[in-house]
Amino acid sequence: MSATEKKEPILSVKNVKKHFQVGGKKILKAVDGISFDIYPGETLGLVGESGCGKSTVGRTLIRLYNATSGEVSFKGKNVHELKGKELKQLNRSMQMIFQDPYASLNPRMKVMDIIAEGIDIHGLNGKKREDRVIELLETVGLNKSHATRFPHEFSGGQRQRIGIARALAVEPDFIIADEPISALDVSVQAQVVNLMKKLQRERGLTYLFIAHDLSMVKYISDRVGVMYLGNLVELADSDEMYDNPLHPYTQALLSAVPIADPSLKNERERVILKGDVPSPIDPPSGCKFRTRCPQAMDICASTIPEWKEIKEKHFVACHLYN
Amino acid sequence: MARYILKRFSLMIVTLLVIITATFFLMHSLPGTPLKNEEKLSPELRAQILEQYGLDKPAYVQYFKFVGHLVQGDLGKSLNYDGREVTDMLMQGFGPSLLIGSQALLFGVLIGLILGVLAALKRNTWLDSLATGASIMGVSIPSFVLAALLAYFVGVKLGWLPATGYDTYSATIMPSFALSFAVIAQISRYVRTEMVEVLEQDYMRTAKAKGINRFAILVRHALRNALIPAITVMGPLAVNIITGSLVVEGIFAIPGMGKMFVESILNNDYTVIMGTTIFYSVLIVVTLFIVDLLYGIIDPRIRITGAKE
Amino acid sequence: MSTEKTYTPDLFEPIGQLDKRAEQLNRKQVGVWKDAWLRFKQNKGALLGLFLVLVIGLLAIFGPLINDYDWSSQNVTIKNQDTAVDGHYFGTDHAGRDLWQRVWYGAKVSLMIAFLAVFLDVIIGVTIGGISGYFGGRVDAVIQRFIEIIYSIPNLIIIILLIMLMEPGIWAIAISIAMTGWVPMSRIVRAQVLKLRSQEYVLAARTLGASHKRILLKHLIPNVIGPIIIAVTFSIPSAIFFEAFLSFIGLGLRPPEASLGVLISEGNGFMQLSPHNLIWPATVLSILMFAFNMIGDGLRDALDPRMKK
Amino acid sequence: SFGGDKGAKDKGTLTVTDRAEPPNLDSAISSDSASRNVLANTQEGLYRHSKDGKSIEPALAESEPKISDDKLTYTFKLRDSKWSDGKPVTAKDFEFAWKRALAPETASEYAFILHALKNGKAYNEKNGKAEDVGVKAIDDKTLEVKLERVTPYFLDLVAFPNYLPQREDIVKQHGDKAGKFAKEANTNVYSGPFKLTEWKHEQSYTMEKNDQYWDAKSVKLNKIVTKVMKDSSANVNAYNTNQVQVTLLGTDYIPKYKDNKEAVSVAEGSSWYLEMNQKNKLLQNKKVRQALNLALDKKEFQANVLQDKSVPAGGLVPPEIKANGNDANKLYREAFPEEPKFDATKAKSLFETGLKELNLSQAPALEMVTDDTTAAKRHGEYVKDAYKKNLGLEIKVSSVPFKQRLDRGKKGEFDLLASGWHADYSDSLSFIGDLFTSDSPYNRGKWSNKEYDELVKKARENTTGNVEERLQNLRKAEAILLEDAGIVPEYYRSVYYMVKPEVKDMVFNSAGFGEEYSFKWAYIE
Amino acid sequence: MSKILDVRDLHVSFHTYSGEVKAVRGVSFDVEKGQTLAIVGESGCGKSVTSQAIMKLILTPPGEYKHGEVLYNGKDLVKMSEKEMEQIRGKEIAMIFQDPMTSLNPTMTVGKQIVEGIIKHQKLSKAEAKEKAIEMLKLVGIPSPESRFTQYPHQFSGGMRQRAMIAIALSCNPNVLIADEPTTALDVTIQAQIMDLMKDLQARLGTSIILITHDLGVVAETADRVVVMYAGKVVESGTINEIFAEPRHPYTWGLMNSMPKLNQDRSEELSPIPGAPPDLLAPPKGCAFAARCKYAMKICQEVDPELTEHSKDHRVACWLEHPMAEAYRKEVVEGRESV
Ligand SMILES: Nc1ncnc2c1ncn2[C@@H]1O[C@H](COP(=O)(O)OP(=O)(O)OP(=O)(O)O)[C@@H](O)[C@H]1O
Ligand SMILES: Nc1ncnc2c1ncn2[C@@H]1O[C@H](COP(=O)(O)OP(=O)(O)OP(=O)(O)O)[C@@H](O)[C@H]1O
Ligand SMILES: [Mg+2]
Ligand SMILES: [Mg+2]
Repeated sequence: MSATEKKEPILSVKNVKKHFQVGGKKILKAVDGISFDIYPGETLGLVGESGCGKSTVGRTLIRLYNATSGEVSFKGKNVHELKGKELKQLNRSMQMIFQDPYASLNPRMKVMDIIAEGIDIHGLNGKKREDRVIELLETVGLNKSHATRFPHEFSGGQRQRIGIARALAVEPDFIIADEPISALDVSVQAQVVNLMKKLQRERGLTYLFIAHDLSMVKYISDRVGVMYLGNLVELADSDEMYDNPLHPYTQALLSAVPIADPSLKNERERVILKGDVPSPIDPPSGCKFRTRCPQAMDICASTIPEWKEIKEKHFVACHLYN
Repeated sequence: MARYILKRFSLMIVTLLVIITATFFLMHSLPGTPLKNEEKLSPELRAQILEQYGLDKPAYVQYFKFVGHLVQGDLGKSLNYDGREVTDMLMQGFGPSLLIGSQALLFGVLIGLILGVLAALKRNTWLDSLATGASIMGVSIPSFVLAALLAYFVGVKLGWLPATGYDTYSATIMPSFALSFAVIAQISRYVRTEMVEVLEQDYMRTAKAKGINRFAILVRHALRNALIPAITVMGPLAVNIITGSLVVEGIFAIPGMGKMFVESILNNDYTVIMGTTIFYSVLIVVTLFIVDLLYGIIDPRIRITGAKE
Repeated sequence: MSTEKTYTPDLFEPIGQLDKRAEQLNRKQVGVWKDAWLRFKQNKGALLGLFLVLVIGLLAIFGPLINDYDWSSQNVTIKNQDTAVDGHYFGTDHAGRDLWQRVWYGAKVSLMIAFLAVFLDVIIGVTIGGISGYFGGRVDAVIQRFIEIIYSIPNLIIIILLIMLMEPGIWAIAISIAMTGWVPMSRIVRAQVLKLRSQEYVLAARTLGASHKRILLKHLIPNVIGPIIIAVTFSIPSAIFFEAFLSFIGLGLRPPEASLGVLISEGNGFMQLSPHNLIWPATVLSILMFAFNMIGDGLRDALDPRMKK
Repeated sequence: SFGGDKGAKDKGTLTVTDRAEPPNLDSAISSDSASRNVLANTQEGLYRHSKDGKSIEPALAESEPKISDDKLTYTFKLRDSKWSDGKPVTAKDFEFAWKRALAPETASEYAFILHALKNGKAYNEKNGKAEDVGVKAIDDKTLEVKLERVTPYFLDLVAFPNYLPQREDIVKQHGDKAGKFAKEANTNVYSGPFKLTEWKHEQSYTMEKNDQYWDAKSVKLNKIVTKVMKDSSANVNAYNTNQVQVTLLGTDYIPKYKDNKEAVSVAEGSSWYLEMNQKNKLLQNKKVRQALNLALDKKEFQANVLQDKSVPAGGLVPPEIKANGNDANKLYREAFPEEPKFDATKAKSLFETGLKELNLSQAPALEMVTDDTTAAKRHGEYVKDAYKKNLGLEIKVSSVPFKQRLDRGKKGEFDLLASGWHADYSDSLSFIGDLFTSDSPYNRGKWSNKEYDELVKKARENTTGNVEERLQNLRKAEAILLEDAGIVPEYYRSVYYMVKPEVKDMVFNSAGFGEEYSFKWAYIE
Repeated sequence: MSKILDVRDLHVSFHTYSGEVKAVRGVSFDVEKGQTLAIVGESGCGKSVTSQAIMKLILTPPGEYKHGEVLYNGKDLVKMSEKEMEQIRGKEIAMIFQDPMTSLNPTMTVGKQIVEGIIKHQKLSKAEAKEKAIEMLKLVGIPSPESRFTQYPHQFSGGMRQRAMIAIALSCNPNVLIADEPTTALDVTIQAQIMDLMKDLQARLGTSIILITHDLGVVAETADRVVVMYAGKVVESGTINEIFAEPRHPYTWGLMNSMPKLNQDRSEELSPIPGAPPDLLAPPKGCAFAARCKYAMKICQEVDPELTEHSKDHRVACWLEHPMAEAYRKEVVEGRESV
């Protein structure tokens, strides 16, 4: 997408860390220093294995967590220093869509009230509340009759769309979608993906799309970042990433994706990683991936690889490219 | 683990201190004095005796003095029982209470367990209804009513067991039973609920899929998992038994702590009130502590991290 | 495809209109509470419990209107009558007072005490548990230590001392029961709030900029109501029991005031002479305890999200 | 550990119950009935209650004492007798015991009972010296006692447990202050018919025959086991299952057992009445007070509520109490009978007049403070109901624990106070003199009458020894109290014991003071 | 090849407070020796119930076997007693469960959980069984199996737990292995490890596998034959090539189309299946899929189509297969291909 070239980033993340204190004195480094930019109108995909810190990144961006260190600036303002009116403004322009379609809607509230929550909080009384909700419902492919129902009456896909309508109600520019489709059946995942794409086209939204399903990520994202154990290991344009993955982890990740085409069954070459992801409480020294890396070298144990732009707009953190 | 124990221990000390302080001042705000014969005392004599006992001093002075002695393990002397050592009295009362209480607990837990497990296994059958009915009856009939009925009908009318006293072992059966009733009820209900839940767990299916027989599954997989949560109620249950014993000991004339405690309060016997309170508190705090530790020992998920979250 | 059957070609017309068809909700609209009621209704025991509570509740209110006596007038010439003559349906007590009147009056008083105590429990428990769970961190740590201390204090000691300090009346007893009774309530609320506050719908509200108040009132409390209601139905019988217990050891209401506890305690003295004095109030008490426990069991099954599919 | 005494059925052993454990058996500080019951059976003083249960007789005193003409000096001769360890009982043992009871360090709550001794009060209250106290062992066998003032009932006092002898060596050996020697069975020596051989605290204690006792030949029981049981149903149950042979009957059981031939009624020598707080405007009105008296049907109360053999009271002094101490061996109430009064109509009209005088259209509700025992609760219920019915007066009954009742009485925090008084010696002064003078600490209602005070003062300070005049003064005072309705007399209490028919000659003390029973002559048939 | 397992017209229901949930409403399929059969379908379509029904693991009540048979080597398992089933379970047919986090007993060491089955079915001594268990742990790729043997499940990561589950299932060399979504809860890299492992073991032991999944990618890579389920019924079944190359049921089409192709153009829309599956408490009268089917006809709402044989192995349950719908079907297929 050409848009990324000229524009100023809408969101800029600089060396953000988020550490949690767990079980007494132990520190869990959920996010351990990551930097990236997001440009207006684009979709940045974020992938990585469970527990690598994707959600934490998303939540830190929107101030659900306070960053341990580093800076998040949104439209030129440091998100973590906002107060009062500006904070309210942030709450309107940055929104989030959640993973679990069951947990993300209050079971004791009617759909009408769920969607109108942002309207109520921000006192957006431009139109009548009810009309606005119906409009939003229709935008996400539901209708008026659904407004008086409770969440448990809806299917996963429908709930997820209600969650999107809730986020849209405050007319945000930037939406963090934290695995919005992971909990959905394949058959309905596309309902949500199509909707998100449509909204982006119509409203020029910017997305941070967190997922672990690489095929969907590729389809929806302009650029993709790959995380491993709290760090970003590679960041590039989607096609570039898929055609030319540089980091051994990205390579393994891509090769592991099962492809729904039996004819390709025996043609693919697969990199099968050994072992599991280490605990973020005491991660390996040096490069965190080295314990599972098929190409690990001596230096990987001692030195943390640098985050470097190897090619134009293709960043990677790996000693192989030094 | 050691750290955890240490932490719990220091918390226990703080707890006890709070209890001691609260009780002390509450107690001192009770009307009247500990003097036995206040009715007939002239004001002069009264004042003089109070001075003799150090009771004329402000409560906080007495408090610090009390705590000072306590630290040295001295609970002081009974004011009502003219100078009997409170520690001696506690020891004397503790024996019968302990015997009856632990018998009640043991019996209650055992029967409760069996009832609960049976009810869960035969869910929604007559056996379940029976066990549930029995357990609800157990919580529905207050122990003191039951105790009175037992004493009269079994003790006096039928003459099967001694109606009162603490002379022979058989005399401890009825009070223990009266106290255990609520325990049976609670444990059986708890175990049933847990057991039903455990039986529906995925790992029960896994065990079944291995082809091992029903009984082995029940014993090896279900029981242990169902019992772990039941242990948490042991603390409160022990406390319940202590509470219940206050009345039951009276009804059966058991020379236990409960009787002593009630009497000491009616007599304003400061030192004995403090002594029993401290003793009960220690008992409860320690019970809760042990239950906690036990929980950690029995549940491997907690054992490793040392504390449950 | 079954060749025997013949189908008309019009059956094979496409029907289109996919969007409309697909988004229709095919489930019946069942509200959360209605759903719970459906579950509750399945439980015969719970229904029986509800029925009994209603019956006793109605009798407590309207029972006294049925005969011409009042609960406190004595007629010492007809005391301890155990037969239902002259409209004394339950006979008379040791002072010749109508036992029917006294039992229902007593039931009313007991229920009032229980409701009052539980009401206080809920107020304190929900506030403290809610704050503790919602704010978490240091606030939570401090509150939890505090609760741990309260929990370890033998509640009876506190209650007895409080009762002795206050004029024993409905309020005093209710307050004393609530003094320690709120702890389990606060634990339940805290655990729930702790769980709920990281639920995604709460996060969603936060990202929308909702205030603490809004989150607590709109999102958290409504979702904790289920467990609170369950806890309440179990707290009520235990409060009723505690009132009876206090009366039994002579710390509850004083005759001629009546509560079930007072009546039982008085009746206990006459067990051998005229057992009806004990039997009627004890039966009503047991039925109440039984009924509330049954309702609690039923509600737990009906409202507990774990049981839901 | 278990005792194993299963209500032993052998004829030498008697098993009884008592409601409380004796706090301790130091006669210097004894102040409760449980310890008196043990002391009276294990120790012997100069006098003891005689077999008829009503009078006193010389015990360790060889005979009646020699009394000086001014009636202020009593000289007792001791008989030959031994402590249970074989050592003789001497006059020194008395001197030691009495002075010890008075010593301020002992902090004996019952020390006042020795205030009759010359300088006793002064010493006790730290205003005098031990040497000046009026008791002195002239020699081993002679005890000389000097009194503060003429005390016609002094010999009654001498029969009281606080006047028992004590052995200095024993007391000192165990460290004397808190009476440590008397807290266990084996640390004391005994001068009475029995000795304490076992004491399982809170559970039971055992007395066995004391072979060293001077009158051991009259003692037939070998062993008495007393079980400690407070709960009245426990007592009855134990009795009915033959675990014990003698027990005190609880209030609630009276209706069931009162006509049983095993039930034995014993008058207590106590008087029960309502005090009316003079701080209350309403109660300051004499007509109101009289109305309160007349509105209460004491006979009905006794017959239908108490149901025991308590006597409905018209006056203050119970029927067991002697008119004039030991000097005149006649009973006060026999000399001055006083019928209980009840007249609902008159009460009502008096009450209304009283209200009018006070310009009240309706009487404010009154708070009545009573104990929280079963009996007291029943009493409260009855009074409440009666005043409601007969006067339209609302009473709020506050049943509070004993300590609290005393405290509220003392602080005057009541309108009506249900009170009772047990005699400490058999003389009407113990009631009329000690209770309702203006300065009496036991006058909780603060009813006050100059003439009354005057009469009591005369009687108390009677130095002439004119007992008749003393008696008349006391009677006049009582009459004033009753006429002015300073109190509402209610009843003179008696209690029931259940005694198995095989138990004979167990003596229940109905003299009105001291211990409750004696086993000295008891045997099992 | 011979059928080792033959499921015929299986019906399973659950009795709940709000009525009878007809979870499986007539399912038939068979498994051949040494082959892998995949069952796919949306969540709630009855995959797990079917698989558990085969081993008679459905709790009755609330479950009920309404109808049908499960023939294992010709013997009907549905009619077997619990005692007889004990000899089948674990030894003849073993199962890997959906959720590795809850399917292991939290209070028993992993080693013990493996040993249990070995002792029961292979009549080995404790020591021998332990040896065998450690061997199994090694086989499924758990490092330092000796020390892992004495650990509890919570000390294992998700992937390791799933491998332990596999070790339990394989420890007695079963003839049939039912794997109920063995990798759903796992990350792709771990999923690849596990799938690899299973294929490897199958090759070595000749086990027949029933693989339950909703991931068509996994199906494509591992299965020989596929059964597509919808709302408690089989809607299509066939060999892997038939299903992927020539799917015939609109639901199967929907499944295929809702996923982005490998080289899907980002500007091109995906075509999801709209709506949600029906409530099995009250399944619709006609075809359960009709409400979400773009090509639904009137008859679809009235009569439930039966499973018909399209070719030897390929069966479809759809009214479009009916001769009277032939013309419409052509239109539909052409329309699909032109998109
Ligand atoms: N509030 C918290 N307190 C403590 N630890 C946390 C907290 N939130 C997340 N973590 C830990 O931080 C790490 C990263 O978690 P995060 O949820 O960001 O991972 P994720 O990549 O989103 O994983 P998933 O794919 O499972 O959603 C995990 O180890 C997690 O346990
Ligand atoms: N114990 C039960 N009680 C009631 N209904 C049940 C029970 N078990 C399963 N069901 C119902 O049976 C239907 C099929 O469930 P099943 O678990 O087989 O689905 P599945 O295809 O395995 O789905 P998933 O992909 O989510 O595992 C569902 O509608 C479910 O609600
Ligand atoms: Mg996440
Ligand atoms: Mg499943």
